Amino acid sequence: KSTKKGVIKVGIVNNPPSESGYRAANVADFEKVFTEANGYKVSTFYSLKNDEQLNAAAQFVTDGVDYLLISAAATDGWDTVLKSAKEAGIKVFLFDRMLNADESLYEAAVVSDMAKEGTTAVEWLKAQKLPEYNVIHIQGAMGSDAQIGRTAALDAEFAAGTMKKVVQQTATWDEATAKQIVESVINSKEKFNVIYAENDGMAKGAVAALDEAGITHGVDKDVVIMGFDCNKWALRELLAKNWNYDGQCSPFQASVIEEMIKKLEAGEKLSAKKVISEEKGFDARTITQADIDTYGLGE
Amino acid sequence: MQNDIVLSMRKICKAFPGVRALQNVDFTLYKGEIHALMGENGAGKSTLIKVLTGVFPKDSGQIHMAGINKEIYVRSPQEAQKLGISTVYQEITLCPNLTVAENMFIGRGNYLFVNWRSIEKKTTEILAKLNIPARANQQLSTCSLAVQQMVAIARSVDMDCKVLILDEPTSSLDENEVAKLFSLMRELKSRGVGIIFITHFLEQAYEICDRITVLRNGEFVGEYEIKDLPRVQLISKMLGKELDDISALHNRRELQAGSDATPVYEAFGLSSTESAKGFDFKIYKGEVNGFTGLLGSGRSESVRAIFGADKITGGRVMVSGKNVKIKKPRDAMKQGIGYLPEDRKQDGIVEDLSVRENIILALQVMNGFFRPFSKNEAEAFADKYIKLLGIKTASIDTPIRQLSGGNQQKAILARWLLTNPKYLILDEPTRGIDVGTKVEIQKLVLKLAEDGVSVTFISSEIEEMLRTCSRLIVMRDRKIVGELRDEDMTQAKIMHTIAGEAAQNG
Amino acid sequence: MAKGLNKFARSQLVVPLFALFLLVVFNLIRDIEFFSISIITNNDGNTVLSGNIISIINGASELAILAIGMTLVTASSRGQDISVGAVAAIAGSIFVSVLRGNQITIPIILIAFLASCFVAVMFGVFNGTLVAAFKVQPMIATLIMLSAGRSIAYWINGGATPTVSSPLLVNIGGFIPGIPIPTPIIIMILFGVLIWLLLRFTNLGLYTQVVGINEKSARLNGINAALIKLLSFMILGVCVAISGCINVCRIGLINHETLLLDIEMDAILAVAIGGNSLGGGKFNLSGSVIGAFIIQALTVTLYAMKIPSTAVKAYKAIVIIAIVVISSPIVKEYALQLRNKLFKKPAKIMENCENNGELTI
Amino acid sequence: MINNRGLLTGILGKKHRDPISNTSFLLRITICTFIGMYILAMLIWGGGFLNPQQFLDLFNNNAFLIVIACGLTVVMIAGGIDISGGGVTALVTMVCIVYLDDHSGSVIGSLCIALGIGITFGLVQGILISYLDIQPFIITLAGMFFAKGMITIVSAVPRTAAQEAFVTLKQFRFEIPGIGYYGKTGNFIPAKIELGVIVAIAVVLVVAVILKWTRFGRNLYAVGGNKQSALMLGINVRRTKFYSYLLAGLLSGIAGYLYLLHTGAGDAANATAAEIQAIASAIIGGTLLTGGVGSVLGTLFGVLILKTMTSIVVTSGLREPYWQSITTGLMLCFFILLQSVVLALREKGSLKLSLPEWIKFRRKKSGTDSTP
Ligand SMILES: Nc1ncnc2c1ncn2[C@@H]1O[C@H](COP(=O)(O)OP(=O)(O)OP(=O)(O)O)[C@@H](O)[C@H]1O
Ligand SMILES: Nc1ncnc2c1ncn2[C@@H]1O[C@H](COP(=O)(O)OP(=O)(O)OP(=O)(O)O)[C@@H](O)[C@H]1O
Ligand SMILES: [Mg+2]
Ligand SMILES: [Mg+2]
Repeated sequence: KSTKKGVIKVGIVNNPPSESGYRAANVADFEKVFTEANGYKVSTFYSLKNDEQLNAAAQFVTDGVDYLLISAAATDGWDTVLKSAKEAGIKVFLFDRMLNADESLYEAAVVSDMAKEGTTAVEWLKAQKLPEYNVIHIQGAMGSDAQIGRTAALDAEFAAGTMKKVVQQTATWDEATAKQIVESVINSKEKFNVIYAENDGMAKGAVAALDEAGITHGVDKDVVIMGFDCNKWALRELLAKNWNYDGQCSPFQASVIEEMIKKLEAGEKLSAKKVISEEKGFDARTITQADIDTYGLGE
Repeated sequence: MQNDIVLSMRKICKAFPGVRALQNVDFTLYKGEIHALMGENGAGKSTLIKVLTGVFPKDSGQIHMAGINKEIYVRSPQEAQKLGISTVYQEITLCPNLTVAENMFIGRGNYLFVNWRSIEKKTTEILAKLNIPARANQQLSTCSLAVQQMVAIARSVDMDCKVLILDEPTSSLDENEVAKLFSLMRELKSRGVGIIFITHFLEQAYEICDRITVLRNGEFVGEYEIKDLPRVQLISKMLGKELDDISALHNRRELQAGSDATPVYEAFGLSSTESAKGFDFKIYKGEVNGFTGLLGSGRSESVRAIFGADKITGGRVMVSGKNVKIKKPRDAMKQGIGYLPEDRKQDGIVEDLSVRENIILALQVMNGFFRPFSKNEAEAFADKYIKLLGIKTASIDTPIRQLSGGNQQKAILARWLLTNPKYLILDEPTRGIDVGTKVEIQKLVLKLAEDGVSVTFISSEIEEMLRTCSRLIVMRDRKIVGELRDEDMTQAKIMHTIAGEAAQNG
Repeated sequence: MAKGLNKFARSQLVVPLFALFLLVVFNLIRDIEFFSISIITNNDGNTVLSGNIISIINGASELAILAIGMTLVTASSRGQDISVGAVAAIAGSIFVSVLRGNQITIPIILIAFLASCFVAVMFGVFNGTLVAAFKVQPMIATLIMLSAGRSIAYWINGGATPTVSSPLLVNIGGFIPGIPIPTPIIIMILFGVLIWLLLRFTNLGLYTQVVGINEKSARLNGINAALIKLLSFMILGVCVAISGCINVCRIGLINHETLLLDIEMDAILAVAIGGNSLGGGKFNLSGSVIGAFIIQALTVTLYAMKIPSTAVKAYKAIVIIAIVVISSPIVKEYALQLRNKLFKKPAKIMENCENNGELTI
Repeated sequence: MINNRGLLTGILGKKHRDPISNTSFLLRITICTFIGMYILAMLIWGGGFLNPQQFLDLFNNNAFLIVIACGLTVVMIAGGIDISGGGVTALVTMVCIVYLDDHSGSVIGSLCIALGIGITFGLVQGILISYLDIQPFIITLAGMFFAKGMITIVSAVPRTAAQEAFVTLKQFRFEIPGIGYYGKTGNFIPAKIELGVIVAIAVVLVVAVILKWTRFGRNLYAVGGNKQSALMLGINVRRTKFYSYLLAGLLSGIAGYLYLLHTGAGDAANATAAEIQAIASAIIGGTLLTGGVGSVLGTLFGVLILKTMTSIVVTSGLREPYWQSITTGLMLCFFILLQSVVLALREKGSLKLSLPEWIKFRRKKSGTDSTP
């Protein structure tokens, strides 16, 4: 229609960059790749709210974009929109987060495997061979893909009885709330030796509570600290041996998707339905400055 | 005779925290009579009505009504309406955001759907019949106070009732409307409706009522046939003492004839957004002048313009010979002008604050933001004026909302007296005030004048103005049409001035 | 004495205090050690107090400060500011960006705080102008900042969650060496005293109430109603800046998306639990502060009871409803009547029925 | 005393205010703004705005919000507030899904559950607020907390409905013949309306009728205008308030079901902040938080305006993420100021000049009317 020949219209539905350091990097990545110079006309919409995301996706469909890229705030409720996109001949990619819909409704998903991040972290924890595991588990916003994936692995251990759940609370990604949760455990004088926070910010909040209570943390100290996302400042804490572990969650999916789009434009078929980003976890004992420079997010 | 009783109340008691508003009050209403309920401000008249109509629960006592064998318990105004008691409360109690027609019919009868056409038609009829200058589909808030009062009355009268209660319905009506109301009351009376009529105007009571019940301080004083009770006695029953002789007030008028010095306040071509047209006005030290005219002739608007209460659009003002700018009330206050507004509830009282805070408010504002009075100072000020004006209140910390209407008015008056104004504007200060206090206020005004304060006094009662003012400014149609002084000041002259040109306009 | 007691029984503080008392008793029954305070040495080597009481008061600092400002806004403008969380994010971001641009010293911290105060007050002026001059309803006027605020903060931060670290900031968010009480508590108390002085030595309280109850009357008595409303929004701006900065100092990081998230609801709730009418007019600041403590005590209790995090809100709701039901004038009246019946004091019924003098609708 | 009736009416007759009340005036501003905004968007950005489906999607996507906002309008007119709408909506979606999928429930049954939950919330909140005199904000905030808490107690994880009958119902669409757009492959896609839209429009109409023509509706206005007066006029204030909350609760229940019909998902994050949006819509539509003034038609357009603003921001191609919210804020600000300034001008009377002739005519006529 109004699109000039050769210009590809792309609609991106994402979470707002302010959500976390991870997200900021993710948004920046997409802004870098999908530019006018590269031949794209891009509209974006950012929201943490499921219904707003759904509305925006529907609008992109009626707007007649060629490709719709979605990182869903919540996993459910998408199939209506995806169906209308399919009907209109719009190709959908999922990135960063999976959503709960039939495979036929999208071209491909380029995602982090949150569940795998969780298992990697828990495997690492088990490998520490602590005499006992008393874990404070601080969850992210309930229902997000990241929370579900990172919680599952730990929940399995709790259920199996290999680790003891001291407390499991959501701090909805908020540092101050995380601090209060840990404070409450300290006040109750219960024993704990691991803090498993589902992102870096909450881990930082938890550590602040420990510092105030005079409890040591980090490598070979009283409490093991675990976080996710690999913000640069968090990795520096690892390097300083104040924290023990940080799980990576790769925000860089834009170029992978762009390649796929190019393929489709050239009339080729895509080989895989699901592309999982390569991710690893960092141990305070082995991390190097080079790691921080390559993998750290933010400044 | 017994059979003719429509309503009887026995030994009614009602106490509020700190006040016994009613103690063992008896009241009997016969079929087809108009029964005046009289007493000073705060005597408990309104409370008795509210107990009867279920606004307040009573503490003890019995209420009986004709046709019902048992004692009745009224829990809400709605129930009272169902029992055939329809009421016009003291403060206008209509909904300003609804139309006139809706206000007439809402809350009445058993309907599920509103038939707009029919209620508007009926309303138009009623309005026409009572000659109320309003349209059925007009929003009530755009009507003047008097019209609202008339609508409230029309509503109650239109209801098919056995008992009609009118709590000070005439306080914001002019004589013509009062006459209309009276003829209406007579008509209802002939239909056998019992009417309870509360007023502070003795003439009105004597004109229309059959019997009088007098309350004093929440106690029942007595019930009298009107012909057995001369005015003087009625007054002494109400006040519990003799009323001072008010003829003395007349004589002093000579004392205050204007001087030739510079006026305390002088305005040239003053006009405001509320359509006060450019007018000239001046007042000298120690002078009492009045604005007179018909309802809605712009008296209030003129004084509001003087005080800067409405937005000023033009004109020049001099105070004590110096040019000053009065754009807002604050400016006027700085020049030593005080203003007691006409609409006590909307413009005057600060409902939830205590009597003390209400009294000191204006002085406090003049004293400055950074210099609040200490509690003791404030109490001393308030106490002095509570005594001086005889304000009836449970305590100095009672929210002013809980005072009776007249006492609220006194508190607002106290607020302005406290500021020691050079020039005090009183817009209807005696509205809803009992006979005794009215005289007190008039005396006070004269006393103030003697002390060198200039006063502008507005009242709907011409006698009152004649008694206190030395100069009258006559208004019509928002314009000053004449000025009367000394020997010119008679009822007839005033009427003439107002009507004179009107006749030509035809 | 008896009269004083009676007066107290009628005051609006009774119920919030009673609710607080119930929470305390409940916790003591649940765990006798709940309120024990211990003296410990923290990781910075300071001797400090620790325990649930400290956690409650400390955690409630921001909320209490905001509740004070919110009370004033409510009283004068008859509405609430729902943008406090978002503006706090902006204030925090300003604070952090000034700090990051400089070597962190005490004067720089002060400058950073003043800068954030200035910005927050400017946003207060923006909201206040809409409310006072343009007569927009507070909730809708502040909706603008609610929707735009956190994005503005993002823009200031130029990206995600920057961190600041300095022992000085830890002193503000945690403990000052030599003082065993958390600094936020001290700040809260200082601020409370400041506001008390303001109310004591100016007419702010009186003016605010008059404006809130009857604006027309306020004008006719020479009060500049618009200015008073504006002033209350500006004071709230200061509250917002203080609580934003405290919150940043606690963790040493600004996350504009989650900083004081949903605090506006809690602040409004604190005002209401404290017995203040959300319809404006008369107010009582101590009520709001107690309300803030109740909310925080409740949160800490629920954490301590290890209620599943997701269900916390449901329990909170039940407790809140219980509190307000007890404080409802009608329930109070029933309770008094019941007491009179039980203890046979019929003669005094009339004086005791608190509310029958008022129109309860 | 002084008197002259004829003269009096002469004077009074001249000073009539405009016959349109502020309510309908605000309503007009809202409607005009919406139409103007949409046309402007069509002219400037074209694209999606020219696509009829996008216009219909305004309704399709926000049917639930329209219904919540209607309930809220009713409560606000009576001088209260209800912020539990979003929470109840989310709770309904979750409970219905659990019932449909885990307890193999029927569609009718789930509908009953939805209504039941709504009514229960309305009932409890209504009783507490109107009969115990508790501030509505606290109660409904607690109601929202409770609903949100309950969702996760019902099911800790988000769910998608799978029950067949329900899915069929969910996928049902009314196709509008002749109107539509062309897809990428050149296929014609007819414009569609979801079932929920029909319900939402019906709700708007029914509530509008209730507000305008029933005793209950008028009582709401009276109570919101001045509850003391309403009481003394013989209105059962408590019962009126109670019913307003009950109605709002019921509508939240319906809204929950509509949400479910739209997305088919149950999630604690559903309809987050719907209450704030509903309040905003109602206020934009000319309803006052102070009570006594408002209309549901205005609220409907309030929702449309609010959502069109978002659409415009999305379409306008603002890349910087923060600009989206800031622009939304600015547009909201602009609208609010417009409303306020226009009202103020009108109050001052400077707007009277530009009013059409028939109003002036009517004023004259009614002036002569009242002269006997
Ligand atoms: N709601 C209330 N709470 C407490 N005290 C009240 C309340 N209403 C009235 N009172 C007190 O009861 C007494 C009687 O008041 P009421 O209004 O019945 O007087 P009134 O005879 O109607 O006077 P007025 O002529 O001034 O209207 C007064 O002292 C008043 O202070
Ligand atoms: N035709 C009318 N329709 C509505 N309101 C009117 C009309 N005429 C006058 N009013 C109202 O009545 C008031 C008349 O002005 P003003 O109050 O100055 O008169 P007044 O002489 O003091 O009469 P009052 O005896 O009512 O105090 C105006 O404020 C106006 O709002
Ligand atoms: Mg009275
Ligand atoms: Mg007047």
